[in-house]
Amino acid sequence: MINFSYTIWILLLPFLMFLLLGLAGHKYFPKLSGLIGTGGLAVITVLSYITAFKYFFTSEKVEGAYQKITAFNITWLQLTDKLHIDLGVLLDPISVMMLVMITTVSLMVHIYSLGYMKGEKGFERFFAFLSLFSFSMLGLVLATNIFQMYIFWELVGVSSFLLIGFYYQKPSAVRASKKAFIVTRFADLGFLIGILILSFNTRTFDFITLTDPAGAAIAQGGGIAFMGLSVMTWSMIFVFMGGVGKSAMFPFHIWLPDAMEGPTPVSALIHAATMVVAGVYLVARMFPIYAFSAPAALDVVAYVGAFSSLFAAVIACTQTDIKRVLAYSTMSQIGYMMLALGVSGYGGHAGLGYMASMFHLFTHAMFKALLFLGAGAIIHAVHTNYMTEMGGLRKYLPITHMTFLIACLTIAGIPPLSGFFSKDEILAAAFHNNKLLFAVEYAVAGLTAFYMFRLYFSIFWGKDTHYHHTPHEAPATMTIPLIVLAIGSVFTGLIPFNELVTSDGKVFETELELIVAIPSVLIGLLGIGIAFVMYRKESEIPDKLAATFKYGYKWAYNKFYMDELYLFVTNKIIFRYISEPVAWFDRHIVDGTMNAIASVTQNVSFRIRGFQSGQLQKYAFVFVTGAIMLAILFIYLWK
Amino acid sequence: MASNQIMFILFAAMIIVFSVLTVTSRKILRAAVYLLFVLVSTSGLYFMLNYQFLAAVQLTLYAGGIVVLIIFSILLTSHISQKFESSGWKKNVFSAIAAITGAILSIITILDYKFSATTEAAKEVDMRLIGKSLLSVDYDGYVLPFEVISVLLLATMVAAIVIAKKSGPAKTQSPTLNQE
Amino acid sequence: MNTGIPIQYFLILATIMFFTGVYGFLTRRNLITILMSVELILNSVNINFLAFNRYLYPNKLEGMFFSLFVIAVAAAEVAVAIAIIINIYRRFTTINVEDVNEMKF
Amino acid sequence: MDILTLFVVIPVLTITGILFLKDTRHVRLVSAFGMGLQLLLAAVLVFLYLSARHAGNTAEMLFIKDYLWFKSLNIHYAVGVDGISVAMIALTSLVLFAGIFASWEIEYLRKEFFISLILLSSGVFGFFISIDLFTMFLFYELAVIPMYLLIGIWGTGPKEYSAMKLTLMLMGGSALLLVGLLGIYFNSSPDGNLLTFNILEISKVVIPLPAQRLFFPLTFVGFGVLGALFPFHTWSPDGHASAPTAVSMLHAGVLMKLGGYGAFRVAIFLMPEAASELSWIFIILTSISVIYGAFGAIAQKDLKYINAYSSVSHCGLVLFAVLMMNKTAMDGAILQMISHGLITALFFALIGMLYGRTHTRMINEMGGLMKVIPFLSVCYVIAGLASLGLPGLSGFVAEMTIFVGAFQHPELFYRIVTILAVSSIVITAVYILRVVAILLLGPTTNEHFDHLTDAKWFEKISVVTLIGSVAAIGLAPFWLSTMIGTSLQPIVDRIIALNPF
Amino acid sequence: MSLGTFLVMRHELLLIASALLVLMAEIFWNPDKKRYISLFSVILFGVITIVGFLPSPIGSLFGGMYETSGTRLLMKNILNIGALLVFIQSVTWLKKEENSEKISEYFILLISTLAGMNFMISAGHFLMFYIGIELATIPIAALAAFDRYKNKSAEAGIKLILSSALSSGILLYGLSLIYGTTGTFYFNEVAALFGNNNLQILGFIFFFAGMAFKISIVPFHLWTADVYEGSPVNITSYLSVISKGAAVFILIIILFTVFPVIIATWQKTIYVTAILTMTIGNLFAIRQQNLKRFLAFSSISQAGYILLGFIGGNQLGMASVIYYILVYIFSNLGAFGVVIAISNATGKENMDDYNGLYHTNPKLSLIMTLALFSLAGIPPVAGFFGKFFLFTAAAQKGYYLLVLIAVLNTIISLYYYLLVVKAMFINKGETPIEKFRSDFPTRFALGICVAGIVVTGFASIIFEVIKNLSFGV
Repeated sequence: MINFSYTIWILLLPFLMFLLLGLAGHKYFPKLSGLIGTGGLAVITVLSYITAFKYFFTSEKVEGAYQKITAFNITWLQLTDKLHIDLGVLLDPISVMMLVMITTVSLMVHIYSLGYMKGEKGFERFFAFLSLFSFSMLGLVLATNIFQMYIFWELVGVSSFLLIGFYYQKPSAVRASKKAFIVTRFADLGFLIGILILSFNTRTFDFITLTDPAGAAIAQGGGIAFMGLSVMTWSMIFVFMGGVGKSAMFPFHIWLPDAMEGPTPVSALIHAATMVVAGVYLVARMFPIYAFSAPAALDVVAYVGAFSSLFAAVIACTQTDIKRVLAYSTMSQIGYMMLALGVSGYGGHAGLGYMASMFHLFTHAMFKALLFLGAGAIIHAVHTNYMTEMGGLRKYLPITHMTFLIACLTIAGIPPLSGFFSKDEILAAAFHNNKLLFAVEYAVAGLTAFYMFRLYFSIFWGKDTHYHHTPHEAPATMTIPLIVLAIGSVFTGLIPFNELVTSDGKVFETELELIVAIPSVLIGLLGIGIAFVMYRKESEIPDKLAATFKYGYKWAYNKFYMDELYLFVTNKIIFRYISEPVAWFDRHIVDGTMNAIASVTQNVSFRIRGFQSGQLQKYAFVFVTGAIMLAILFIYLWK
Repeated sequence: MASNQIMFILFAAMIIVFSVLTVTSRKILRAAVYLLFVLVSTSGLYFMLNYQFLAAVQLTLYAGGIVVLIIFSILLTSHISQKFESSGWKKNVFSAIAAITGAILSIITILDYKFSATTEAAKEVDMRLIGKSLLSVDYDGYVLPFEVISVLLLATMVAAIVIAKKSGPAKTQSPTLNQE
Repeated sequence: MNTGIPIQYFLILATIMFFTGVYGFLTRRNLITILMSVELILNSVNINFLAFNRYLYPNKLEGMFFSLFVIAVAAAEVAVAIAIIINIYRRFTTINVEDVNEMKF
Repeated sequence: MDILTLFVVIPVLTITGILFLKDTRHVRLVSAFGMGLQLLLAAVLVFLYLSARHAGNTAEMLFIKDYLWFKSLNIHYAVGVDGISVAMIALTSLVLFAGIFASWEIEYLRKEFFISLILLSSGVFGFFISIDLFTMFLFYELAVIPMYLLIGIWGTGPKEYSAMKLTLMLMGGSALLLVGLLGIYFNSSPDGNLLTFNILEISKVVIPLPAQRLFFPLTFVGFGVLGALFPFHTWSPDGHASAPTAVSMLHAGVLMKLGGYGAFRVAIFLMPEAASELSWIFIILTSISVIYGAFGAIAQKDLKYINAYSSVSHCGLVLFAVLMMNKTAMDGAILQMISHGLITALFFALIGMLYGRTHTRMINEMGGLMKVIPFLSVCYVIAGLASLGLPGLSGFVAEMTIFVGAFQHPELFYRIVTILAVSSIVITAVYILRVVAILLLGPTTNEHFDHLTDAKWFEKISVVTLIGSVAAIGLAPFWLSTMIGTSLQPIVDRIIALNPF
Repeated sequence: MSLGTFLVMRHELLLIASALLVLMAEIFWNPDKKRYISLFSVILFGVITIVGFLPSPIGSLFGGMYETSGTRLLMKNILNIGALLVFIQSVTWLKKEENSEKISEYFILLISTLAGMNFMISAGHFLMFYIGIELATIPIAALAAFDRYKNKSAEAGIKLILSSALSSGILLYGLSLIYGTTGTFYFNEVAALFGNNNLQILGFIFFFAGMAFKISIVPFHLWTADVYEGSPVNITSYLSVISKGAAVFILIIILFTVFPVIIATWQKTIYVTAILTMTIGNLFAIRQQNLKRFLAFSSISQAGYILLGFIGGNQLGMASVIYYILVYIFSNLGAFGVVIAISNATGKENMDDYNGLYHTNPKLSLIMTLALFSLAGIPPVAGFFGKFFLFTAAAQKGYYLLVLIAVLNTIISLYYYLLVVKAMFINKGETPIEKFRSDFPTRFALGICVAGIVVTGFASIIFEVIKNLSFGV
């Protein structure tokens, strides 16, 4: 057995860095904090790679399956006799895979930020938050139990909140951060309820126990039925709700586009590569339970994923803010991953979807981070987010241009880039399980190619825009990460995921299914072609099209009015129709009652003052009648 | 009808009639005189009940002392012939209701009760017995109240002095004796 | 000597007198007449004491002595009351009870 | 002198010391010294307690001292602590310590202010160390009454109205409580032994069920008023809003905990059967408190009102958990008391400091403070995050323990209600973030704010003490939870023995 | 009369003797020495108070007409303490020019009323009781009218004397019925012969009404406020504390020893009147501006609480009543002491005048606060213990509802007590009472009150002594 206990440092280091930078950075080394943060993360990255290497290549397999290794575990809080929240490190294929992915992207983003954020006010704060985020995200993926995951789940939420609102003087950023936090918080409520129900039924939080296909948790089946579905299904649906929120699936996706108000490196790291896929990771983590105890919940996962990917792709076609396009694209791609999980089975080839999902998660992280960082470089150069104000940038930003193109091709699923392989596996999995979903995803693949190249052409080709000052290529700290990630995007498709990351930890055979692969490549090319026609040069076709599908375009452009719906719910329903009435009720009814008691007392006091009239004879009258009344009462009435 | 019954009815009638007159007469001096009649009739009842000593005390102290005191004070504070207005009918009616209710309640309750006399022999009330009892320190002796009442009377005297005594200059309100 | 007159007659007489006094207390406007009503009340009580003593408990003289002391106390009470009434007259120039109400509520 | 009585004696000595001071400038130094000593003593107590437990002392209460006071009624001055009271004492010392520093700049009648404040605290300490219902009640009222002067004299806004309302409502609660306590007393010995007020002795007998049915609601509501039980919570918003900083801190932070602590230690512990029989009524009321308080907070515009409603919500959770009557939920309730005590004290301290600078508490009149006074703002954000249950800070630990515990209730009704209560965490997030966003973030809205100064040293002491404690509990809840849990065991055992589910 | 008799009756005899001594002094001293009469009286009375505490034989005298026991001695001693405080508080007031001629009368009257109360408490016979009660009332009426030049004082006097005449008339009527049905006035014989028939209950109710008048129990209380307001403050405090206390003492003795047979009836009576008394007293007190009147209504509601100690007819009840009266003496005299001090210094008696008092006279304000808190039953002062024991006594017999009503009433009372506190501490006075320094007697008396308020509660020995001397039905 290999000793993995050093992996706890993967968690501890970023936390310590956060404390260091957060508490002392501002005062003592504001300039150095970037380097310290980046250096720290480099160490972590190295540790992660070592771990991954050791885990995948030197650790023993049992019956050909990768084992789940609890590298470190302490009881943090004992709740009941059986339920206790532990903090620890769990190593299994997906967590190690995530470890590698996160540290890689994170390191790139750190390096990139050294350049991107240079001179910004709050430089050290930025790196402190990044460290906090790294800590949280790593804690999330390494969680040994579902409650630890929830803890770090909340922490990533908060780091995301802090980073989105990094420019805290910008009202839109503040709004966005608030929105992100509250929407995900609402989703997390579901997660928490799911945990409660799950733990009530299974009496454990521990992943290993929970997801052991032969374990008690799964063996006991779905539990009693409640409103037509088994309790287990309910709990898994609730848990999935957390994932929906964090991964910006419909209907909790609305925070993601707004989250682009944060600094671009943050968007790349958190809102493209790592945090947003936490939902996928969550489902993957709980996958055996979904597969065995709550298949209905798994269907929900699939349909939500599919719908979200389509929905987002349609919207992405109409947006002009490049970061927003990328955000919708992210949502769409995560929809893919969800769908893949949703159509997957457990073990062997049935688990193709699972593998595909993880595969796509990995590749997507690379190319989406690349896209965002590229976008960052562009924005850095031209100081605008809107592609309508860009054009012809290929001349000014050659490196960015090349890497961006690679990323676009990757996401469009053009072989032999990595996106092709992972997306192909997903389509294959869908094809085998659910033709309807396959059709949807097939369409989405085309849409993806279209809007990505719409973006690409609008930025780098298109009209020759006049800029205030000539855009220039970003510094090396920013371009090197682009290049590294581009390399990653190209080659990660070659990693044999079917041998490393599978639903049951065992190797299974996959092959390129041409019946799926060829049409998908074709539709990708078709999308690129249309985009080429429409956006290669300035043309009126897009406007015409928009005019033709007036209402459809308008709805899509306005994101199907989801924001307005939410605004309506929050402002009108919660604020106007619940909170204010509650406050009114409290002031006037509850408090009013208390005040009324007081004023009635006062009033009675005033009314009865006539008894004390100052007239001796009235006093005597009361005296006499009082005595007589008492006598009558106690002699004749109440003896 | 025996003579004592007639006497009782006579006294009772006088007491009731003059009592009512006392509390209703609109001339104050007349009221005082009616009160005197009531007190005298009462002493008549005492005689009937064979409490001659008490009847005498009643006549001297009450009829002689208190009524005179009252008449003096009337003379000091009112015009003799002054007729004062009767009080408001509301007050009269309610007071009457209260008084009548009380009376009915008491009478009903009294009539309801079976009185039983003691079986011990009656004591003759002669002056010697009264004197002995009044100075006796034993059971059924009244020396202590007798002494205490003297303190009471002393205190009353002092009290009357306190009220009447002029002392120090008037500060807040000047005396406003009506010198008509 | 009091055969033929049940004790109840005395008691009823005293009760009527008592409540006449109460009525007077409640209605008379002149402080002195109120005082006279008090005398009626006390007298009626004395009648009660004496009737009880004579009819029911003639073996002791408690009722009689009580009456005696009531008379003495009544005298004391009247003395002080009249002193105060005269003082009232000086202060208010009236002894109408309804006017003596500077303090109320 | 035993160590527990010292907790009452030190405040009294401090008050005496202040009384004899000629120079009012030294008042706060003496207060700080006295309360620092108290904090130290609390630390010593925690240490002594833990080492005694470690040494294997398994008695229900430790450091018991018992002096017969009123022999004929068998009233004792009896003190003793278990893990729960130790925790509460530590909380009180912390908040008080911070409170002294938060009111460093009181000018008007400074001497009187500190005297009242410390007097109040001596009531609180006395309450927590008492194991005799009589002394407990005595200290309870002692803690309530200085509030009137503190709010009435040093408060702001409609302070006289608020002070009166607060005092009368709390005394109303204690009126019910008094009847309840007398009922317990006269039923404390069904087999004809000496009647007693001693909690431990009463817990050895079973109060007859009809008596429990009568006196449990009285006792529970009596304490509940102080614990802001719906619909008896309305003293809280006005009271907190009008109170000066340290008083709000101490009141919301500690005094409201007297309610939860009492409800648990007296009402439920001594009358578990009626508690379990009637708990559904109070569960409904408390869940209303939880949700309603949170919604109420959303609509408020005054910072203190927001916090007051939030306290209603969070303290509602305490009573809610207590009523679930299992170990985990109760453990959570105690943790929540401590956590909320610290957090809300922190909030009120910060609000007071902001108010001292901006002279307003209306959120819509403020904005962009983060830029001008970063230290305070960051602390406010931390307080907010703690309040909405961010892991790593104490709120999370407490709430999760409550939710998990409450969800273990065997009856479906209770679990469904738990889910309702859980949903409050979202509403909490809404109002906290709303405030943070409006108040601290965004551009500065008022040019007067551009010249505000950040926290002074004494303010920093106050705030850092509290934040440190919040974080300490949040990061390492295990020892605290265990300390409470061990002490809960006999209580829960008794409850379960009398109420086999 | 033997020495033993003297010792048994020492309270009353000493009081009468001292009244006579003061009278002698008034008559025989030179006018220039008369200013020492106050001092002389107070010292004399101080000696009596101390002598009262010395151990002495107890027993029954005059064939049972005079009875004394540990309980009754205790009651007398408590009254003595209170009266002593009132005496000391009066000294400053008596120095005023308009009172200078009546100092000795003042003391004679007060001492004789106190003697009357002592006789009343020691009564073993209704005649003694009646004479005692009259001796305790009639001179006070004169004292109420003491301020010769104040309309209100005269009005107070007449209201007191006439009301009390009516009430003693009704009481006497009740007594006559009791006599008629039992044939005796001796307490122990009445107790033995008492039945449960209507006429006796009627007699009892009338008797109770007469007593209730003295304690100012609703609906027999209406004279209270006017008389308290009109009388000189010292007399008001005497009335509210000593007179009331004495009446409470004798009522509880009579109820427990003479009327145990009809306990059910008087419990019901007390139940009804207690609720009325507390509530009405409180409701009226809320609106009062004049502090004397305010304290009058407060004392009415206090009487209501005291009735809670009666209702159980238990030993604890009697103990708590006696204890409460002790506490009440200190508390109320503390409050009145402050009112007196301020009234003497400035003539102000209204609540508005007290605005901002704390800033000019902090010590007086603190004493007032302490006294009011004690009246309201706030720990840790004695009033809390007093109330607690009263409620405990009622609860012991299962009167939980009554206790609940009572404690809810204490909230109303807390409200108006706090109004005074508010005036002193919170309100800003436009023309605050100026800073002044009271003379020694006032400070001394207030000091004793404060000590009493603080110590009586904590020193459990006091309650234990009282408890041991008490008895139940």
